[in-house]
Amino acid sequence: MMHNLILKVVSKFLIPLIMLFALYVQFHGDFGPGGGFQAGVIFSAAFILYTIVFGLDAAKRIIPPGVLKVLASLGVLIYAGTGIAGLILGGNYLEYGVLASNKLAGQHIGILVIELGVGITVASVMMIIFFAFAERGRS
Amino acid sequence: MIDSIIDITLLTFLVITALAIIRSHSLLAVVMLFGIFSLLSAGVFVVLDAVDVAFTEAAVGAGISTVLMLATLALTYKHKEEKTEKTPIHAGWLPLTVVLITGSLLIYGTSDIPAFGDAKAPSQTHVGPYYLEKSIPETGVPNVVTAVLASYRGFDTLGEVTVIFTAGVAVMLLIGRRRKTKPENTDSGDDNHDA
Amino acid sequence: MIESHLSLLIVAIPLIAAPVVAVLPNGRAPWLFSTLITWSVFYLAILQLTNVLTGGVVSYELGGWAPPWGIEYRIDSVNALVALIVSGIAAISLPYALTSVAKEIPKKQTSLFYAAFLLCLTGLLGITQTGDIFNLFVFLEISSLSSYALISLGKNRRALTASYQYLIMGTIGATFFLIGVGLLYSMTGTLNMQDLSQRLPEIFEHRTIHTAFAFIMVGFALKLAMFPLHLWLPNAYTYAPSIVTIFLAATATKVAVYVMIRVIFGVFSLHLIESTPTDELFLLLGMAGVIAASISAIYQTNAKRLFAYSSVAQIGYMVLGIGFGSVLGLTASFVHIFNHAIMKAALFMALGAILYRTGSNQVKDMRGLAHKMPWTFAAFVIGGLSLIGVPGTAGFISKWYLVLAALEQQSWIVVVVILTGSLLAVAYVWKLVEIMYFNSGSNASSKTSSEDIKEAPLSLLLPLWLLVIANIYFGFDTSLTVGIAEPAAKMLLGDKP
Amino acid sequence: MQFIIDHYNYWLVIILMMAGFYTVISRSNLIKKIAGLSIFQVSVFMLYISIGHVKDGAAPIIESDVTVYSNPLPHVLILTAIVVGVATTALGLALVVRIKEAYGTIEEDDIHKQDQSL
Repeated sequence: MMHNLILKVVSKFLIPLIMLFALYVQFHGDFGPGGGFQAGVIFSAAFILYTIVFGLDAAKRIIPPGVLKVLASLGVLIYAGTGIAGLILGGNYLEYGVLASNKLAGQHIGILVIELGVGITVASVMMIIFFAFAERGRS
Repeated sequence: MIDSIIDITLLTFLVITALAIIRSHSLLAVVMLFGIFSLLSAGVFVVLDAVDVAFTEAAVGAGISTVLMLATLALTYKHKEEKTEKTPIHAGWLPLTVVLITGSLLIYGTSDIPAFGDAKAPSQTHVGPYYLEKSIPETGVPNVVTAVLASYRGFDTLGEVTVIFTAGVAVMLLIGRRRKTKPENTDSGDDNHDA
Repeated sequence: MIESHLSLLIVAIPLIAAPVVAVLPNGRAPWLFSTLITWSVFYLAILQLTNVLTGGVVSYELGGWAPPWGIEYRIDSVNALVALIVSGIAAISLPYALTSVAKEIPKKQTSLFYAAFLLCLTGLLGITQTGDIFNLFVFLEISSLSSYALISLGKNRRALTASYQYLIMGTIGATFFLIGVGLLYSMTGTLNMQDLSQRLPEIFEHRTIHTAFAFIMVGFALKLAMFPLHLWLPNAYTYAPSIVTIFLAATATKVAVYVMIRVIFGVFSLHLIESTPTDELFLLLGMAGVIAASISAIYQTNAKRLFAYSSVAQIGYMVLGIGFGSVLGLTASFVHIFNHAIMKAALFMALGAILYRTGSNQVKDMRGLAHKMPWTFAAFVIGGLSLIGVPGTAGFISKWYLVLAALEQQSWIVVVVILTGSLLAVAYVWKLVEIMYFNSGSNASSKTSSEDIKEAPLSLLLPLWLLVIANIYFGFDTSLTVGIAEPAAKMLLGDKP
Repeated sequence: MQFIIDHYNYWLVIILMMAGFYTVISRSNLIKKIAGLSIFQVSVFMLYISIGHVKDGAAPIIESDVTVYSNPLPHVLILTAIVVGVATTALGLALVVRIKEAYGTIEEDDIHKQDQSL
């Protein structure tokens, strides 16, 4: 599969499109189906496709596993940290209304930020898991 | 009416797929059928108006889970080896009895559950409608599922992200490092014969 | 600010700490940080308990949304006590972990190990604090997934199969719970426990409610290893690393017992239990569990496995307390949740110390250890006495209340079973004491060379003795245990004259 | 007849659940058990979504010309549950890989035999 030119060319076209779609799903979740979780899964799918076509080493050069671990933690911290921000600004945990002067604007910011946290964690954990399985097969 | 027909058809296909999974001894077939199962159930979710759920189920069940199962198959069987499961040694009557009892209990339990699609069921009149009414004025989000997921029940979602993170930590602990040449399985203190 | 957000911080602090620990460099840093976190959570749990005892029930609205629309944390004396037990055991076991983990877990995995440990703690505390039945499921899964991972880290390959078996049974249990919650939701439209308890009485006669109850009970019976659904527990406890066994044995099943009590008496009610054969079934299974598991314990050749079976028997006592459905019975269950946590943690810590020095927990390898590890042995004996229920130890208090509860309802057979259980406990504890103290003869058969076995290091002995002293202390001073458990039981049975 | 129309969905979902449950508890192959577990879980998700379904309702995305929506709450719960499900599957499969490395087989019966004859 590593030498299949057609596959490589098609993937080079497809992968950016899938990633773009993931971003769309990430930020369009307020209005249509989607959100951080689905976006994360789709984003990781693009990366898994890249790994299958171009090989594990190439994929690891783009995102080293160490970075993925940090990203996975970061996503949880963004989410949980949004809650703490609510506490500091005088609200309850995960109360987004206090994040801005206007309650609705606060909700908007809060939802956007936590969805981002979800997306980052889900995408990186999915990649961690896939890498772990792929790595295991080589040794 | 059309909805009901599609619903019944999809569910019937699902039952057939599930039975095929039980009967099939080829693990590759089981995994592929599982992918089909997930995709069909995503269809059921669409028919039942759960578009977000359908989206997720298609991406996760038919996508990630199936890929992971295939990867596991590749890791646990040799390349050309036939990937078949062995027939269990023990007679199947005990599992069958457990399943029949559980199933009958569920049939009994759902015999006076509110009718399918009933708009006056308690679940449709108590907490649910509040979100439909208040989502826009309170959060400004038209997709009520997102509003509930991210705001009203945002703490559940934090838990969900933590679950995913836990899975990542667990997988790194289990198969994160390179495999040792020889599995370590003779530690003192393990040689008890009882089971 | 801390005061008003106390209930939340107890869960949020370990939750935030876990991802931080995961990215710390391997070595001492993850341990130090986790220790700091668990002790601060323990402090907050003490604060929470005193607050609840003086100020009454605390409700915390997560996200600022009022229940039942948002998720609520609802703290009364019952879950404040359980949170105290869970965080306390975590705080005491972490100092022990430094030495024990360095020996049993590869250094490369330490940061991930402590991350998983904190996640498990987060999950257990989340289950304890929450007043929302679906939120409970989410945190249940956090604790379950992390405990599968922790158990699988045992050095023996059977740790892997034990973990797999636990994963299958645990997930079936969680899914049964989910079915039950779904059925409840279909009949009531709510997920808030308080709201559920108000809406359920009108529809108690519904078959759907009965079925939901049955599924939730079976689900949690699997989780708490209630006889005869305990099959995963002995393997899991035997093959997990010492520190994991200590923590899980002292907390995980206890939290599951707490949830069972909360769901039975706080969501459903005594009325439902008494109008169905549930209470008789609980008494029956409790008695069967006490006897069958105690007998199995006697025949074990691995000391860890022996105490794992003993745990199943002890869970039987807690189930008996639930089965009585009386103030005395529930008091006994609560007190036993507390006492059993400290006695089992102490006993598994002693075994962990022995494993540290001898590399084995086989009964035959423990020959003559009493003379080489006198402090560990003494702690072991006191822990054993507490397990048997000898007066002057914490274990006596819970047995006493359980016997009182049985006498109150004149169920002589239960009294006989409790006493028989204690006698069987004498048998299996004695079996170990005998081999450690009297059987110092030939060590030739044992694979460990006896010469270099020394007393366990102080870092293992101190936490162990702290728990042993607690076992004695709570055998005399019952104001914390019974003093909280009795009013808590009365509160849960509120509608009973 | 009305009774059947009111309940057929639940019955079919129950059959699916039991098919998954049966696969978990009766099979010896560890991968197939995990597949069964997933089927069991997905079917329970269908139970929830069926509970939330309202006849002639629309997906719960607010639009000006729609009046009847399905209940969003079960959808939210199931989104969370799907994530929990995939997390469990991933962990279970990682365990299967390790078991294969340690025992050389992923058949429960064979593993049991090896442990017995140790």
